[in-house]
Amino acid sequence: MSAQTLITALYVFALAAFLGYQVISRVPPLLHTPLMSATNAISGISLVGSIVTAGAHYNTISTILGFTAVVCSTTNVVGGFVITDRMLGMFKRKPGAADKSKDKSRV
Amino acid sequence: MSAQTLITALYVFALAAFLGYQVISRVPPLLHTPLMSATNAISGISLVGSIVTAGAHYNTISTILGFTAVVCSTTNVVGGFVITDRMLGMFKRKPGAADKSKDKSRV
Amino acid sequence: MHWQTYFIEFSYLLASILFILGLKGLSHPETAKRGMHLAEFGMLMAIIGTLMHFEIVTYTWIITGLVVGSLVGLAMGLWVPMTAMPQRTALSHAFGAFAAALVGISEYYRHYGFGGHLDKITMGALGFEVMLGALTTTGSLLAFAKLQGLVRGTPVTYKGQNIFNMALLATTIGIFIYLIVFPGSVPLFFVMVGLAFVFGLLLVMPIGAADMPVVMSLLNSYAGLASAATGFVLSNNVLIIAGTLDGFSGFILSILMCRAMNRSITNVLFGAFGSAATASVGDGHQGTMREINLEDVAVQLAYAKQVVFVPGYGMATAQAQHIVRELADTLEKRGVTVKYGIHPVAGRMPGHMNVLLAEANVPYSSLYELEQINPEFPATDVAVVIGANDVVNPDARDNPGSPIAGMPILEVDRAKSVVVLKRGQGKGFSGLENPLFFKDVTGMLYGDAKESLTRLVQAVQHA
Amino acid sequence: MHWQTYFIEFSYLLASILFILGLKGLSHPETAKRGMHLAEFGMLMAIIGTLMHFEIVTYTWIITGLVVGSLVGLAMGLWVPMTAMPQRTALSHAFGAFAAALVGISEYYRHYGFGGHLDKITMGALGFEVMLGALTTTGSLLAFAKLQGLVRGTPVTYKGQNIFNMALLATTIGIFIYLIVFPGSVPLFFVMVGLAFVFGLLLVMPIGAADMPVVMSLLNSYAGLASAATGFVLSNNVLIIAGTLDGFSGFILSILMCRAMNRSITNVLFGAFGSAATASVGDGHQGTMREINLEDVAVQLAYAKQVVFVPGYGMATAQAQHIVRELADTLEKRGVTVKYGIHPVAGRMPGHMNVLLAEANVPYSSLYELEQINPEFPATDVAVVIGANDVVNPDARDNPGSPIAGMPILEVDRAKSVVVLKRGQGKGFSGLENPLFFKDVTGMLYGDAKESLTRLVQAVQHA
Ligand SMILES: NC(=O)c1ccc[n+]([C@@H]2O[C@H](COP(=O)([O-])OP(=O)(O)OC[C@H]3O[C@@H](n4cnc5c(N)ncnc54)[C@H](OP(=O)(O)O)[C@@H]3O)[C@@H](O)[C@H]2O)c1
Ligand SMILES: NC(=O)c1ccc[n+]([C@@H]2O[C@H](COP(=O)([O-])OP(=O)(O)OC[C@H]3O[C@@H](n4cnc5c(N)ncnc54)[C@H](OP(=O)(O)O)[C@@H]3O)[C@@H](O)[C@H]2O)c1
Repeated sequence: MSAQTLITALYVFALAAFLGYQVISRVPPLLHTPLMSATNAISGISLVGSIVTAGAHYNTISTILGFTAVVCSTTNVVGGFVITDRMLGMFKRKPGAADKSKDKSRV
Repeated sequence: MSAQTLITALYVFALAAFLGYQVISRVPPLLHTPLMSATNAISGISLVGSIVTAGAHYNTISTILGFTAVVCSTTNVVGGFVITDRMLGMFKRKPGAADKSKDKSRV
Repeated sequence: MHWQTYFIEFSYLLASILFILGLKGLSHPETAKRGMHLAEFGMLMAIIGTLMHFEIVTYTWIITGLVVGSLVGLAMGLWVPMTAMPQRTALSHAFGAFAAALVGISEYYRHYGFGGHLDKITMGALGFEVMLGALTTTGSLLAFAKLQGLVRGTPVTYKGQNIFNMALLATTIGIFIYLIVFPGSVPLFFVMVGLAFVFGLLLVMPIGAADMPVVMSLLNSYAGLASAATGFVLSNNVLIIAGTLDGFSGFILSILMCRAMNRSITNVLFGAFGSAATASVGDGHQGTMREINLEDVAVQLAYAKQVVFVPGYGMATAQAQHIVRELADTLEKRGVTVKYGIHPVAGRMPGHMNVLLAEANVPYSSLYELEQINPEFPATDVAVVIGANDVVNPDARDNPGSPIAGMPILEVDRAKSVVVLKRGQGKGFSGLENPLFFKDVTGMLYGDAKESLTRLVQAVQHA
Repeated sequence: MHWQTYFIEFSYLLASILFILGLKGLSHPETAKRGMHLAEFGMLMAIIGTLMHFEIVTYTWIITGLVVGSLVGLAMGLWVPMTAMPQRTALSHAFGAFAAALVGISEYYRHYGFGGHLDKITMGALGFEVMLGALTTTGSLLAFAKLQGLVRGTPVTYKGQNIFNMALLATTIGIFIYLIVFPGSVPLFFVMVGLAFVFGLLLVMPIGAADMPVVMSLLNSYAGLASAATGFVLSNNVLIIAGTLDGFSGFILSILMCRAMNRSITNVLFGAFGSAATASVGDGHQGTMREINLEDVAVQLAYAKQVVFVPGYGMATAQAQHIVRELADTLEKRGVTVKYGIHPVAGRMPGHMNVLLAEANVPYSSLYELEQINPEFPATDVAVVIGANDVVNPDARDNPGSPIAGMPILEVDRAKSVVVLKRGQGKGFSGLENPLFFKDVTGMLYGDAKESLTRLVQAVQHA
């Protein structure tokens, strides 16, 4: 990696850090649990790294490692998003539609 | 400029845009005028472009253009920051220290 | 990469971070000053870094430019009165945008003046830079002239104006696209630049002085985007970041203003608001204004429990902020609670009233925003309207037909009694009649705000 | 550049933007769901983009991996009960971090297994990635085991523990630095990885189950940073962005928790809080607990004007959220105003109570935060403490000597009367005695929360 790339990477990192701070600190306590599972799912983005490792046949070991990585990250992504949706489906402003939401919270 | 550079530039732009939105929208009306002059001063950063143009002797015209640009941007930077400080110096929570602040607001 | 390059790059990264921290600081008056110092330090770093740039062969012009610029800037910074802020801002947008345009032009010229070449992407960015820069320059200059009163502030309109402007814009963009494909056609480039300069003027011409603040904020964001575009051309991140931040602050402010005036941006840009056409609207209002004499006002104030001052553009023109505070002090000495109700678009720029009152050492803890003060009016004995008009116009609330219907107002008419300080029958920026002046609770105290207030202070002291 | 590369790059850019928008959506329950859909779409785009990567020669493993992962994930997502969220989160951190570590290892291996070469910068980033990934993996697994009760939750401490850990960490970092200089020494690399795995365990061992939430959030941010590091290694921006966002959310949450418990991160990490040592603190409190019988409580509730429920960890363990709502409904039918007071660190993870009550279809409009509900207690007839303890411990407010002194609490003792539902003499997570239980206003209703509440519902219906 050239120093130039490193520097732009640092820019992206710095900006993302600020942004993360700003955005996250605006999430109300009410939604902290969904927030946890959401960020979890999003960090499953390491999947993109894993996929290449699993698909580009560098060597058997790499492929195995890559495959395992793909499984792990995918689990995070799918699991994380499903749970988040499930939780968010449960948050209701007014009562009513109770049963509907219950179904939601299970599916 | 290579497509790669363009893309990272776009990342920086996108992140900065979000960040700008987040940060600016948190500035209270009380400070909107200082905000205007502050961003003004900051945007004087185009100075860094002007300086190179003025200093690297590409050709006479470029140098002239660069020189003018340097003058303009510097005016913005200095003027903007001085005024912002002046204004901010005027904002007091409690009365008292009235005169002190008045001096500040003049210096 | 030499160590210089590293140094430069890191100074830029540091600068970007410091700029962001600086703006974050502005989220509270306590932290604002420190924030600005950070930003200033960041700027210094960026400049020092740039001076190490390997392409630089001679420093004469750089130094001269820096010195001249600093002197001019310092002069402006120190001596521009707070009331002239709008003009100053307009002018500095012009400068900033002009700088961006010039850098872009020289970039283009140094390549094609000497048979060089620019790739499509760079050319695209460069085109944006130059066009935005050019139109913002002339636009801001005209805005400055209107605000400063060098040219008449009233909107200049003529038949088919919008069509003509659109046509011009289309041509410019057309040329721009052509240039991306054939960047080599130098004359066309300069035609484009010229057209952009002209377009800036045409854009601002039809807009009335009162709408300038909105336009200015827009120009502000254009100027910012121009810098950002420069960043793309020189692939310089700090330029992109700073430019974008600037662009967004301008954009957000203009949105806020429009919302507070509840008008749409398009209406501001093409509505030619405040032109003779609309100025007549709402005239012929029935009823009589009750003039009230100074002594009565003095007594009312002196024996009130709570008084709310509602300053407006008139306070700015009358430069009455200091005397307003004097009056407040006198009243507070007598045990009267004094509060200030600040409308988001009172005056002629965002936060206008706040700055003026701050200048007069009014603690910001006693400045109240719309939402905070409106509930207080029923419990207020006297609401003193100091050169405000539209922001206290009950029509906005009561009369759906009014052009400013729905604009949130300071509901002074809910107070036990209202005193309006104005010079005469003058209308507000919206050019609308104000029913408030005809209500029974309202007493009109004619005369320049400053004079009236000065006399009030004495009267109160003897009351 | 081929069109694929463009497509990939733009899918990544889009994904980054959508992720940010997604998290922004979480700033309000109304917008949250939409936000998540955006994020999900972003993820899809990123994956599709990646599948076009030119280095990919065979899809068998990719597809298999995606399918298997999706199935496992789906299963987890659908069947994990809300009360098991903390464990689930811990486990998924382990997965995420493990993936990052593996990618790092394979990157290293494919270069040095075959006499390739990595430059210092990449090696540095890679080292971070692998180390963070490894220690987070084992750490999170241990956290999971403790939370799930697979291993005893009590802190495991021994003399010189911290020194030993520090020494180990130092060694690991030493090797890391050596590797940056001489990246070629493959065995050392794997030693470093091994040490990192071990260190993860040692880090979490001394921490009690109750402190896990804080630790988990920290591990969360490590996992995030690991992904970010991966981004540096592959110079892939979307990885950097997503990783950083994740890292920050974890960090901020842990800070919030510590603040709400008012403890310092270091105290959490090295304090071995909740271990036998501190558990005894504050014992030997004088006074008697007044047991109250169910019928009396029922009557109190039935004829109260306002009742505030204060749920805590006990409600979670008892799975009592649904029956709580039933009781609330019954009371509301009788015209009683029912509110819920939610302490930021009630339960065992941030927002724990909110999710559980939401699951039981309690509208979030009737969940009140600390600041909102505390002023209400004086006007509250009955405050029902459902398996909460520390978050209602008046010592935090009154007794500066208490280990939790200064931790903001729900001031139920200000209510006209307090009913505490708990099984027996059990202590809260802090292991402290709770003076609230000895106050005159307080009546203890012993028994599992769920049972007590079920019986209460019937009793109220007949009251
Ligand atoms: N703040 C912003 O950012 C912004 C931006 C764009 C537009 N605007 C518009 O500007 C307007 C601001 O409303 P406003 O109520 O503050 O001001 P206004 O509606 O423009 O009214 C100003 C009033 O002050 C009086 N006045 C002028 N000079 C005076 C003096 N020397 N002494 C005493 N009175 C004087 C005028 O009446 P006489 O001539 O009879 O004295 C006039 O009625 C709003 O309509 C707003 O939409 C504001
Ligand atoms: N939320 C977070 O993010 C977080 C993170 C880290 C630490 N913590 C800590 O966790 C604690 C949370 O406080 P808290 O008041 O919610 O809970 P707590 O202080 O842990 O007390 C739980 C109470 O519930 C009772 N209980 C347990 N099972 C029960 C059942 N089945 N039925 C009825 N009662 C039952 C226990 O008494 P019996 O055994 O007698 O029934 C105990 O007194 C705080 O100290 C906080 O600092 C929270």
